[in-house]
Amino acid sequence: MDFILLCELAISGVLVGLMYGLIALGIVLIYKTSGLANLAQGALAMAGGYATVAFATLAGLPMWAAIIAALALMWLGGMLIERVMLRRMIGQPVIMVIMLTLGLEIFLRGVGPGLFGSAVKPLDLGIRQAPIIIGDILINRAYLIGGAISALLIIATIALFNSQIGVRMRAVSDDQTASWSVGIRVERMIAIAWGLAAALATAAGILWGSVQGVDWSLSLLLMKALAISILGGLDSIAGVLLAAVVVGVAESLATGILDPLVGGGTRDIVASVIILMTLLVRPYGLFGREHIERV
Amino acid sequence: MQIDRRTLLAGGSALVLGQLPLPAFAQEKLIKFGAPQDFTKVYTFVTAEYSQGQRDYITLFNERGGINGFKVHLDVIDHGNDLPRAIEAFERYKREGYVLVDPLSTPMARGLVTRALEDKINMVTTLSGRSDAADGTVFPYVMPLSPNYWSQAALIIDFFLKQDKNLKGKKIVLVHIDTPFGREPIPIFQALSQRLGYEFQTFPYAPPGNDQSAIWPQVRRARPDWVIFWGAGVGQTVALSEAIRNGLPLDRLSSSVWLSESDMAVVGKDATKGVLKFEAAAGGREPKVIQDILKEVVAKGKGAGPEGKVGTSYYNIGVMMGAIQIEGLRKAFEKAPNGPYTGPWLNEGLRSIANFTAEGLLPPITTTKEDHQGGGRGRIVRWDGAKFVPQSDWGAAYQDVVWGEIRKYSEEFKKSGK
Amino acid sequence: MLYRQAGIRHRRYAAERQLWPLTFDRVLVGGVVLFLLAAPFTLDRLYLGSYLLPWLLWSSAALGLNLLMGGAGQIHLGYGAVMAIGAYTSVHLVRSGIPFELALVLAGMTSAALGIVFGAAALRVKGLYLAMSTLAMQYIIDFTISHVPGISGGTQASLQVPRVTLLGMPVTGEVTPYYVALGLCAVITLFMLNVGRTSFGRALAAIREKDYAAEIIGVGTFKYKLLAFWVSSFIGGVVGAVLAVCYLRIVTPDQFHLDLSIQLVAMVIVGGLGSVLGSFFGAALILFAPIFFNNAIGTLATQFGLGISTDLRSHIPLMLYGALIILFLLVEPLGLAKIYDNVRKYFLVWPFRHVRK
Amino acid sequence: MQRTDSSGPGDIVLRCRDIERSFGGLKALKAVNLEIRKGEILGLVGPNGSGKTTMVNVITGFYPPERGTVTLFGENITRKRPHAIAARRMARTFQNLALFRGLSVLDNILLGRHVHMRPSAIATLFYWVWALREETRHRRVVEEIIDFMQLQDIRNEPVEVVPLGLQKRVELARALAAEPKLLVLDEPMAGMNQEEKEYITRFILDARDERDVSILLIEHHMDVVTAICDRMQVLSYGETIAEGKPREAIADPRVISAYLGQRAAKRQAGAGAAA
Repeated sequence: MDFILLCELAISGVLVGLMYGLIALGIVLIYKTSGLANLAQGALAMAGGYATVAFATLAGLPMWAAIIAALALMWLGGMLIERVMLRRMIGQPVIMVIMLTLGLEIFLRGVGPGLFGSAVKPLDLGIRQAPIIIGDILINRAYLIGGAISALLIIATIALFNSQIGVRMRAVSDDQTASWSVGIRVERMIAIAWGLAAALATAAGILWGSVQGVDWSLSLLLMKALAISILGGLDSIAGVLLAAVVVGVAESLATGILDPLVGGGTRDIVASVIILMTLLVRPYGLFGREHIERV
Repeated sequence: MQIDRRTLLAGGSALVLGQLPLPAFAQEKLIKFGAPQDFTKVYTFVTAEYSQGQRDYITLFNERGGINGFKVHLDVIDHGNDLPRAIEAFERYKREGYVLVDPLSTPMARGLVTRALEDKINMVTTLSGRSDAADGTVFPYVMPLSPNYWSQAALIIDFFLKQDKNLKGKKIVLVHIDTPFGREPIPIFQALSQRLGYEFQTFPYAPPGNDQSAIWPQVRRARPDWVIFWGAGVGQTVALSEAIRNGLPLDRLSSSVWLSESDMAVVGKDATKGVLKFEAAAGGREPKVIQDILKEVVAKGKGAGPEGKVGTSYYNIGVMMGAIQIEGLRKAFEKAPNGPYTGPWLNEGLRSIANFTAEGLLPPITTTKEDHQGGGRGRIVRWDGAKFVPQSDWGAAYQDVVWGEIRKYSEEFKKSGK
Repeated sequence: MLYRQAGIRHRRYAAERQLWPLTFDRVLVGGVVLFLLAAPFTLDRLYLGSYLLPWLLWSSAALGLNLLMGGAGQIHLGYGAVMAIGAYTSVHLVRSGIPFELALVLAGMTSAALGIVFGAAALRVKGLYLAMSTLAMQYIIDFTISHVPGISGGTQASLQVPRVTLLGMPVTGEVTPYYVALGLCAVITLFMLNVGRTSFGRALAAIREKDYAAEIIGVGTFKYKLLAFWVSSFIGGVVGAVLAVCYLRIVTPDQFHLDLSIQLVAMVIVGGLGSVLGSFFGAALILFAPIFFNNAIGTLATQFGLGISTDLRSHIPLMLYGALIILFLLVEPLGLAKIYDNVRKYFLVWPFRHVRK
Repeated sequence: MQRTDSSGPGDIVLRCRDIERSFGGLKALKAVNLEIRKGEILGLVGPNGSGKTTMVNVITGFYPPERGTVTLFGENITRKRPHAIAARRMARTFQNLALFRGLSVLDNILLGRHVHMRPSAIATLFYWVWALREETRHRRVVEEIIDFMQLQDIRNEPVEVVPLGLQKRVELARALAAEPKLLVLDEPMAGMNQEEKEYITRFILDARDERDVSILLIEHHMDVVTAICDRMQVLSYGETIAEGKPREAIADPRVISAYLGQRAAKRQAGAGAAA
């Protein structure tokens, strides 16, 4: 195993991981504010990708306008989902919410391909295909740009959480009743979190769509995003950043090092193994807060 | 929830709707073909176009009056790559006297093998299913009717050999989806590497292949002389994009049969110039049968889908399968015009197709009681930015190796049911 | 009266705890059982083989999962993998010449033994985290099955199920497999009904509701969580084995994917968490809704020549299926069992509507 | 049953020695000693946050203490899991009710019999052969307790629809169903009106007199404690500040200051001196 290959794999792992992280970010945002797990986050990314393609090709908008339109649409969509569905699930067992979001995923997986056709749709952001070569190391341009944008968005979200509105959202995540009593509009904060999560999913959908084309398989990014959010801690936004890099690099190196040994695509289960290990060793993730149960 | 009239009404009407009888064709005699296919899950990349071609050809056939007063009814339904649904469709077809089933999905074809054999219903496994089903003595009712993956692999290697004159010391790598389908061609590549002296290496990626970021840097560092990428749908477009992004020479890159014009459009029509693939049926609108369909079906507004798709690779594969199925039907009528019109009856026909080319769409297909593959012929084509251009004549390669594998696995199936 | 509670007096505790105290319910259950027993003689083979048989099997699996999710409150998103273990174990055993009766038990044991590993995660975490860890294990088991040729059957990755006999009867055609499934389903159903009235079931319910309070009254949560996983996985393994032998007849790795697990969870929830009857309703709905929508839309499209694209036509059932799950959770989170119960109560207390709870 | 009024060492039901436990930096219990003798009702009182519930949690096995030992009937149970302790005939009720929603009152009380039953999946499958007789036998015991606690009318109601005061009674019934030798009651009268309090008080006394059980009672209501407890122990900031007969203990100036603040204590002391 040569060193340069390792470097290349590590770099692409970091970049791809950050792109996964964008989806994980939405999961963490929603969990942090409302305590619900959104397993439809991958499907939201897919829907965002489809929306962008639809605005660009069917409505004939230029790409930048299509992106803005899709972001806006999905923001509203996210808030609508919260308003119509999730708000009614408060107080229901966890499994109900899990099933609801899985139902949503099934539904969205029908809508996108059903309306726009099931063949892979191109989504061209105008990123050139030619590789960047530094020394002997090749860097994949598409992932470099995608990873950079993802990192920026993640950092921007962390910054947002330190701003005034962020403080309110954090308060909501700490204690809904207490936030209510000091005049924070809890419902609005949760709705904003959903809107933001859907918009972030759309951003991820667009980036991934430009890398792989838009089709139903975008919804499969969920598993990686789950691994990241669990590793980082479901209620830690900053955790996403580090966990994304860890998961990305682990997957990349597993492909490079383990695959030749076992003769199979181990990448498939890296995310699963990370989830399992995290839950067994440190259930609340690297940066998550442990909840102590009171009797 | 409160029970009220609305709930009851909704439930009741839903119950009634699902059980409507088959569409009543005007007192025509029908031969029934079933096409439970995957429109919603894994095979979405091909099914819509394939089905369009298949239906258009059958419409053409029916428009021209059918055969012996019979027309063909093709029932198209989604099985979503879910076995209970495929089984339900199969059993329904069995009951309603269908003589042929075309599931177009490797897992479904595998799952239905025992039923097809027991119930004597012809199961067409176009470019899918078990490769060893080519052995008609073991799988009398399973009909690949198209070059299996082993034949495709052999032809691809044969093409490389013709280009380089000698493969000794060359390196060929296979980037494949990590499923039984992706792993299937490996024995052929290995067998041929012993015979031809090339070095062979594999790179599996996780299904469905939407993320291959860590594979291609390794492929690049392996410095291969030829790269074969073996997947389907999104795995193919991603493989292509990644090959480009990693700066691999595209004219030394070949795919199996599952690469289409729309894949090229996704990655970029010009960016993908030079890519090779295996072809089982001629693409484009030039073949006479496609022209006929355009004139007699599409122009009359009876086309099964958007006109723009007519003549694409997968559409033509659909036409090819429609044509071969109908040819089998013709042969069955030749042999026994008065029926009984059952699975075994059609089986006789499907197994005696001789030199059928569908008026130039296909390489000559000849099936026998032993050979359900039809000869394993195909050719290699190259993408020129607008269409796939043939690089070789129709032909088959290393059928001795291919049949060696076929016999090995069909024997195993016969002996131990693997 | 047939359908009244009034006037029924119990003199023994056993009588009060019987399964169906109402005459009406007993008649209904008897009728259903009779219908199921007579089905092979009265019903078309199609309905027997591709509706009733899978329905019984999926209901059995849903019941096994319901013991864990509804009974003990432990989420399991990897039940498909548990069934896969049972299916593969039994098929390998049967192929190596071990009698089917024994293979069934061993399949259950193997599933249970590996199912405990899922359960071990449950001791560390609960709720969402447990869902995640079982999900991860589903992937890992899928991966193992499809990547170990010795398990999956090599290059073709399929294993035909040889003809087997159960208690001397060859399990072929439609009738015998149907009775095997019916027998299995009956045993599991009785077990699940009894869970509702024994100390075992109460202990699980205690863990489900408040595990710390369960501890304090003497229920070892550690032991009982594992036991719940054990029993549930055992059921899953046996159902997986019967599924392979009686219905699928050939096993391939794709048959037990995450989709199956999600399908089963949907059955349990749409049917009603913890409800035995609900598992049957849920299995019917989730199993047949896609087929039904598909056939209905297909018929509509050809009958009335709906001018919609193939893509849309084939995806509408998927949307309806997703929407159905969402609607159920929003409108009646307690599932079909609750709806049935509402109807039943309506008649039970009629004409005194105000007595309804 | 007749109460024996001796206090030999064999009659110690529960003995806690030097119990220490902290949460984060906060020391919730500092070297607390506690003893319950056979047949007595010991009142454990103290202001909010004085460590009463923590003490109960240590005794019942929820939090293992950092230092110290807990002995039940002469057996060291310090690091045993709660269910193992429950099997040694200790039962408990909770400050904020811990009934099992979704189960009927009857099933909740039957669960109290868990330690006496042999639950098994096989027996469940073969209910008519193996489980039915056992269920019936324990049902008799439970019905007796239902009569004793006067819960006949709500026997088959789901427990969550029962009024709060009755729920407390159901929880007490569940604890009694275990036929405990030691009963730990964590604020059984919280949130009750006078009438309900009187009811519960009577049940507690009857339980002690008729069912041979020693009781550790944690309570806020001083009137109840002084009325029914044999002895009383007062905690403040994790330390025992007074112990003894109820009337004496509440007169202790440290107790008064803990409850009413320093100034009030002085005033009371001054008033006492003047008198």
